[in-house]
Amino acid sequence: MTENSKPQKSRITFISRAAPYGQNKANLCLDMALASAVFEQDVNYIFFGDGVYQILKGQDGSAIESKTLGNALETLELYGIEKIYADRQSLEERDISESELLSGMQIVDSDSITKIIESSDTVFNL
Amino acid sequence: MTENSKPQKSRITFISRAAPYGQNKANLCLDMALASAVFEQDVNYIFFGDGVYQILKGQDGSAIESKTLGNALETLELYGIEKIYADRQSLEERDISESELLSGMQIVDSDSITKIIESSDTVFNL
Amino acid sequence: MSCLHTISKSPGTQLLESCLKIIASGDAILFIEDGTYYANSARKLEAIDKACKIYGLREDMLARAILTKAADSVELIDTARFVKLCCEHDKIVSWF
Amino acid sequence: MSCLHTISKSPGTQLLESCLKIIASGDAILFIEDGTYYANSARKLEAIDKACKIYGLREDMLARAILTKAADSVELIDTARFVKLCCEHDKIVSWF
Amino acid sequence: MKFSIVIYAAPYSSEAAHSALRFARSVIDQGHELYRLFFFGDGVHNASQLAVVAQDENNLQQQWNDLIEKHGIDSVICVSSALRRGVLNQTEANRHDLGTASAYTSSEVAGLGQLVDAAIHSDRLVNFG
Amino acid sequence: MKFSIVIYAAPYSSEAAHSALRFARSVIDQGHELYRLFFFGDGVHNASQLAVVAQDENNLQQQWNDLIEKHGIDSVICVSSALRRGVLNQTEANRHDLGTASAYTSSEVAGLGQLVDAAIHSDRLVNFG
Repeated sequence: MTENSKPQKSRITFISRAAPYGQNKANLCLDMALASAVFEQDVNYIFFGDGVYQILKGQDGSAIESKTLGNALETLELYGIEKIYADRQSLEERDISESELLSGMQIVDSDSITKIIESSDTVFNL
Repeated sequence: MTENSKPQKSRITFISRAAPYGQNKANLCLDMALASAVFEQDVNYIFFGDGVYQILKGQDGSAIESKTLGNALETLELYGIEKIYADRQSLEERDISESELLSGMQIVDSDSITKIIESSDTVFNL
Repeated sequence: MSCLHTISKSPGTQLLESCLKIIASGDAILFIEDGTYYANSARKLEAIDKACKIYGLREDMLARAILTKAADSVELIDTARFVKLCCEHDKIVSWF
Repeated sequence: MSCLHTISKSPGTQLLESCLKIIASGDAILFIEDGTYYANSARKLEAIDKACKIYGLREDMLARAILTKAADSVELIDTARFVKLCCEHDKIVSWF
Repeated sequence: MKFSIVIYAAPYSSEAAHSALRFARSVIDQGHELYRLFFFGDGVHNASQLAVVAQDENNLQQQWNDLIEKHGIDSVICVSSALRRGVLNQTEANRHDLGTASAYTSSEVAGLGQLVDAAIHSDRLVNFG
Repeated sequence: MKFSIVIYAAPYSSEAAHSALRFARSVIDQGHELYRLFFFGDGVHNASQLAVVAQDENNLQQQWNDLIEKHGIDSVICVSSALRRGVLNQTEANRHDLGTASAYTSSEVAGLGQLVDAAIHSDRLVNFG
């Protein structure tokens, strides 16, 4: 943080909309959220659209010589990020059932996401 | 060309599927086709999907400090590329009428495109 | 607490459709870059028009030769007004 | 003169739908990278299955935890077989 | 108002970096404060000083540099994105024995803390990707 | 068979460059000839020798270089794509007074004629983007 930073708490929401591995958007979004948590901001993390593919259980990045993004997501909680949401309709459209998901996600309707965005100071959406 | 190149004629088809300006795929596709024409290959150029936005008349790249892609396309013919096609369904889906298009395009159905691909040695699709 | 949503990719990406799922009434939508091709879809925009103001970036539409094709519901603005819109709304959500 | 079509982006891009418009009977489709998410859509693939062979790249599906979700119509192959498929077809059309 | 701008896109391959540049100019022209530019992911390529561009074409990297220098803008390229893409300042170039710096000195190479700081201290944060 | 591979994507921001690398290795493993690699658009970033990558992560640029050198592959980066992106060989770096080369010497900087030549002389041309 620069010298002019004051101890201030901002509500920052991340909407992670990209599938894992094919692009690096999922990683960029995760890195931003972890940094926000390190600097003790109030973080919301939302999996939306193709982003819900990130939270499928049983990923194995080593098959394509990559880090396993599913493991990285489990670190969200380690970093104190507790407000982790997945959009119900995005899951349904992709035929993904709750039993296939990593634990710790709260499945919500789009109305809830609208409210989270409304209550946020800053939104990152990628 | 490298030294081992023989005077050989290959049928190379380009399917240009990207809208202009927002990405550089349209430019890359055009550059490849012009190079193929310079080396006297048998070139087909097809506008398909969002690619048909490239052939709208009246473009003015200077509004966003860019070169006007529409002008570049008119050079296709200057380079001796005469087989220039636009997919009818792609135009219809985007509510684009023939009168809005640059001249020199042949509007074809997808069946014709399938046949062009079948008769090609190499296909670039971007 | 209204929000400005910018949409910058072509309609093939379904970004507007995704945005509409979580947009709030009173928010605004601004089409930029390849997102401006959405501005031609009068039918698609009709339903949104009542709840949300819709803008299109004039420079991008001029470049693409689609300025005169814009639906009536789309207000054409320049980059300076884009900056002003950011001030008039509490936050900006970028769809790309 | 059959053709191998590789599709490498997620179903949201509609690349398969675009490909199907100009594919020839007897051509083959290979899903790679984010294109492998198409391999789960049994319904969508059912119609294609009769005219075109469908493949999915095993490594990409393993990474994404979707290998066991693949539709029956999708034959799972590795990169070595991808290279062989290229030899078995006259040309390759890449959709990205 | 205080603006910050985040750029995720490389120059030339998409319009996004160019849009961000036009937006940044307009922010300054209207007398707002540009608190920070943050280049992230492929966006770090905008800070490369090695670009060689034909005279009749835009040199986006140089235009960013000119804008940053002229107005003394606080500009940051994300260190983890930059290193793996070979966008290096002199310190990193020396450390890894990779010759001259590839990044303009007008941007600082720093971590994501600078992005979080920008989110906290700006009135408006705008993303281009 | 003679293969050529065209790479349009930058490393890291998408899987495409990595897919192409795995495909290229498999082509060679199976005893086919790799007639040419052609890096185009953002793909030219794969030839950057300035990348600094953490030890537990892939250095794609170096892996390409290793493969090209080990098998003596004809590898070309498109000159017009490369210059504007700051991927320069020593000749270009000297000409424009930009210090050391940013491109590995294992790839040649050349024009699109090399791509056309690859299309003509290869049995199969595969694109990754």
